[in-house]
Amino acid sequence: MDHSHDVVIVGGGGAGLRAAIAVAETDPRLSVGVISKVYPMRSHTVSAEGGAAAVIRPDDSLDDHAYDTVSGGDWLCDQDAVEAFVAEAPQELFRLEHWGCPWSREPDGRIAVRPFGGMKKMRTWFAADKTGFHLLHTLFQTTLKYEQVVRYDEWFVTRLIVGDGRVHGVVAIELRSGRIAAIGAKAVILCAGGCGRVYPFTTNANIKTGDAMALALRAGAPLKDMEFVQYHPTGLPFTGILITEAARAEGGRLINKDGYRYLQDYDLGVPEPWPVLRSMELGPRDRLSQAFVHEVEKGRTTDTPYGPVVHLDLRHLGRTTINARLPFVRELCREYERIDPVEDLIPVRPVVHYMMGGVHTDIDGATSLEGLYAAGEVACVSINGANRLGSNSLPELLVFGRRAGQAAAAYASGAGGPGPAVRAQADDERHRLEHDLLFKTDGHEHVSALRQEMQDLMEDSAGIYRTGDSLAKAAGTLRELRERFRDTALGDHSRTFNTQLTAALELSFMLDVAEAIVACALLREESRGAHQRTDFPARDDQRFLAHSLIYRDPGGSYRVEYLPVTITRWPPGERVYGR
Amino acid sequence: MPDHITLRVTRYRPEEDTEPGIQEYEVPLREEWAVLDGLNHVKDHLDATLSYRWSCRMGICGSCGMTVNGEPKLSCAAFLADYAPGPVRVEPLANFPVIRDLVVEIGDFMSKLAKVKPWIIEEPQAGRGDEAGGDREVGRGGLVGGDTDEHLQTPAEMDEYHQFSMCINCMLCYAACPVYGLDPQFIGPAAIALAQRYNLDSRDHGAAERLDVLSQHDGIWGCTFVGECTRACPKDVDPAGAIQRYKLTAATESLKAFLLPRGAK
Amino acid sequence: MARRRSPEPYLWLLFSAGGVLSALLMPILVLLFGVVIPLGWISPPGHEDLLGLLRNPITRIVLFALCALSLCHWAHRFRYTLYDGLRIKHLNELIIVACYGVAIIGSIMAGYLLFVSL
Amino acid sequence: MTDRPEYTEFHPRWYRPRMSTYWWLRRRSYLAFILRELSSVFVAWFVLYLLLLVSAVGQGATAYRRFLDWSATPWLLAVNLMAFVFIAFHAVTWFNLAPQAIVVRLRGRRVQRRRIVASIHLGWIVLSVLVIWLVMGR
Ligand SMILES: Cc1cc2nc3c(=O)[nH]c(=O)nc-3n(C[C@H](O)[C@H](O)[C@H](O)COP(=O)(O)OP(=O)(O)OC[C@H]3O[C@@H](n4cnc5c(N)ncnc54)[C@H](O)[C@@H]3O)c2cc1C
Ligand code: SF4
Ligand code: F3S
Ligand code: FES
Repeated sequence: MDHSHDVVIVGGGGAGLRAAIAVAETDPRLSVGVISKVYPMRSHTVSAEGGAAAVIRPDDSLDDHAYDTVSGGDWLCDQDAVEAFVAEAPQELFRLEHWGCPWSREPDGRIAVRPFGGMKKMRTWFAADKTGFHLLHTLFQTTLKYEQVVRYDEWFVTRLIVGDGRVHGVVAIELRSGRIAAIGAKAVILCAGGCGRVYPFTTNANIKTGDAMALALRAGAPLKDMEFVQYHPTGLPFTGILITEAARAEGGRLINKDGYRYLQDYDLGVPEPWPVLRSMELGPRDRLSQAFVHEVEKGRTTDTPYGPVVHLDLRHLGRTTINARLPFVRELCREYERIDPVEDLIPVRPVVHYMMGGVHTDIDGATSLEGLYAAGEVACVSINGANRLGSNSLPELLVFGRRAGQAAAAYASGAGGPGPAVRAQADDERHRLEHDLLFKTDGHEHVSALRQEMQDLMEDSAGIYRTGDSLAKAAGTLRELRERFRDTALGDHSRTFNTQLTAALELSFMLDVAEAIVACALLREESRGAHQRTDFPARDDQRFLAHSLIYRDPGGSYRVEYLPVTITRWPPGERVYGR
Repeated sequence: MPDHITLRVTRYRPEEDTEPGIQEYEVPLREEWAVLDGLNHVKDHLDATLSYRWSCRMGICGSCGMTVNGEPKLSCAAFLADYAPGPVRVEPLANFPVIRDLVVEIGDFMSKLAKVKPWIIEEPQAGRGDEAGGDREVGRGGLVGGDTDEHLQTPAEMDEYHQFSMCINCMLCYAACPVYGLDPQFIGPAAIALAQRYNLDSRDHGAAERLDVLSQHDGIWGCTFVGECTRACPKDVDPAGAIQRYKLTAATESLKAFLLPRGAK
Repeated sequence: MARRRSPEPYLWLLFSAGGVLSALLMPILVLLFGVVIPLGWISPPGHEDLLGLLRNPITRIVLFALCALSLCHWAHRFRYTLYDGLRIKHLNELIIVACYGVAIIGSIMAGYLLFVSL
Repeated sequence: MTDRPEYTEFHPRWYRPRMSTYWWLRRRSYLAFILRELSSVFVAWFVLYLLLLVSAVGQGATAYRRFLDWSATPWLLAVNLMAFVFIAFHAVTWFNLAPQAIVVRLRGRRVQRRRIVASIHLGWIVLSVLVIWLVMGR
């Protein structure tokens, strides 16, 4: 073993850092390794804009938050997890406040909250519109004070080491030198974020390639609810940069090419001059994105070189509000679209944003593989169900990052050291990386071309609306792509910071994740939340009030099982918005 | 507008080269394309061996700093059209060792960040009980509003440090600062601005501890107020201002300690 | 906590004070006595008037402060200019002694001229 | 800074660019910086000049006369002209940068940068007029 720790955390984003602090505080004697393929403060949590939900206002209640979450998730949420989540979210956000997060404040110095899509009450804490940025930097800076936390910055994890039915660590490449090392651990927490890059047009950063979803899958741990892919209704064309939901919460309006607030045609309420909670522009993301598709079909959108768009209108908010509440939106529009929302309409279109699904875990972040935990976007504890509500993800990172950290710490305190199988697996992995990828010269396929094909395929067949036929075809094409991937050769054989090697590894991870998405989507013959089948347009609680669990056999074939949804107090009902 | 533009990219392959060389690439020139999009075009279609860092491509993760036509820039926020008709020189960030091509070594910067103790330091005695991550009981449907131990902080108090909390650690300021280039021991603009960010936070009590680190020669005193750091900063952090303000505080603190050897806080 | 006694903060304070004072007073003084009067654009003040002005205690103090602090300003700035511009940091000790030494000697001379010999 | 280990398999050789001694010629703003710093030389020079003046005045009318004649020699005039330019440059840059270094509050509100710069310049002018009046006006 080249390095070893009690707990190893894969990922230095919000979830990973929160977990690291939790381990350090649960048992200061444990050594923690945080491995991240980018410097932690570059993790994608940095991009989150709008805010983090937690009940603090006297007119609000935990039940309200739970109900909004469950109905927003189209009843696919596990309600015990949701109840724990809403109860612990406030204290997590307060803790962040103690660590220095500059939450926006009321004039009297108390935390301010804003409305958010799908939420019945104002409960979204925010740090202007750079919430994720402040949250991540606060966490990162706070972790610096724990000496037992050892960082492996710019190390790329390629494999989990598994033996005797439990996990023993990971194999990772140190990017700057190309050294391939085994990092042993009694417990491993996966916090490697989502996989938006499986699609061509996404708000997600370049690093969001579902690595740990594939790692878990390959190690035998199942993924859950992978068919639920969230499209955010307002992304900038071309770049896919997100215009946060906060823009609508502050009063922004969505209009089509005729200047008409088209959401009123889709059972989302009646237009009022100012934002109404759970109505119109403050409806949930799945419904808004679906409405866009219908507008395109009706020919009421504007065509641009980067596809059809509608417009987000903030002009009536005025310069002062925009500067105070949405400075980053203005900055992004001016920088990347060369328009000023104070005077111009912002062109927007739906864009892939978030994965509701992920590594199947219980309420403490434990996966089905002993010693392996997961938290954050990579995990699926099932609080997001079929559609995540905006501003629930950041508190999720914190609540379940902490829970996973505590559980892993407890497990690691009792677990024994790694067995002899580890060495062999590490050598095996080194051999694979070097001979099948890095130094291989005979191949005909190119990573970037394959990636493009996969992304376009996913958008066409597993987008906002899907059908059985296209999904079945996509499954076949993905298998071909996986075969063709074996025939790639890298043009770059250097060990030093070889980003083509990482791109290839990421592509192989993404192919696995894409297959999981398509396989689950194909089998779920209903429409629920973000999963809309045109051939099965209705929700089917008889057959599908259940999570899909997908396993991958060593041979590479997939198997899907169903797991009942935990219902505690909110039986399935109709999702009602704007009335 | 011509429809192509030339990128003159600095290449350095440590296995073969002892010095960096230059390679030219012709990339499409589009209104929306940033320098980073040009590099991605190169990577995907022309030359897969080019290495550089990027992630968010929305100017917030801080990984894509490069020297573009001699100026330190975020390559995802520097638009090709602004450099037309070209050619555009793309070099690694100045003042850092180069690992490969456009990738620089920033371990030094990372250790400096940690040195200034960038976390809230509480008042010595006033430790709070629940830091260990214990679950505070929150009743079902109950309200958390009244009895939380949140620190109040008025918008005006937040304003004191907010600007200095906007740093994305992109290190453009280090690349712009000649003092850092001449003397890598210098702790540098962003780290000092970060120290100020915490010093000025009404919740923090660690100013004295940080002063010990920063009042050393390689701390604030190395800075001669060149001011380039502030000019280069893409997030209006104004590190130069932070440093000068810090010098004033440090000097008055020293003076106080000198004049009132005991009583000084 | 052991507080390091570094002279830097004091040197910097002197540098800054000198910077302020020289910026406020020097431009007009150079303009008058270095440019305008020598060029004969205006006639020089009479010897008696000037002597009277210089013997005024306030003038003495202000001029002394101006001279002493400006020299500190120079010493500090010049020292760093030598570091940065010429990259001769290895001569550190020598530079420090030379710069601040000159400033001290200059200040003593200024004191002598203004308070003793005038 | 000097050692450059050879490339070994897991030890990439970092290229360490060295800053040229003439780095301040590379960019206009760097040059402005160096000129600003060099203004201190003229500050020191003027202290010397001022002390010579004071000493001349102290020695009597003839010495004062001699000083005035000396000060009108072309080379000295040239030096002093240059000194004026540099010292004025020092003053302007100093005043413009001051508000970056200090935060002024009036009734709890931060005073805008422009305001501070403007009031410093105003004070500067007033003081200069006072000096003229003291020296010439009586
Ligand atoms: C533009 C945008 C705006 C958003 N706004 C909001 C919002 O307002 N409110 C909200 O609640 N949610 C928001 N979200 C969602 C939320 O930000 C993310 O779900 C969340 O930040 C994910 O955090 P994470 O810690 O799970 O992963 P990330 O922050 O993505 O971190 C992943 C980490 O894993 C590491 N990693 C990945 N693969 C590997 C590997 N192979 N080896 C080593 N390390 C690896 C990475 O380096 C990184 O450190 C937003 C998302 C986006 C894209
Ligand atoms: S201060 Fe500005 S330039 Fe320097 S690292 Fe921070 S954001 Fe970048
Ligand atoms: S450029 Fe450098 S010298 Fe100081 S003011 Fe900025 S740190
Ligand atoms: S890619 Fe993140 S700042 Fe440029």
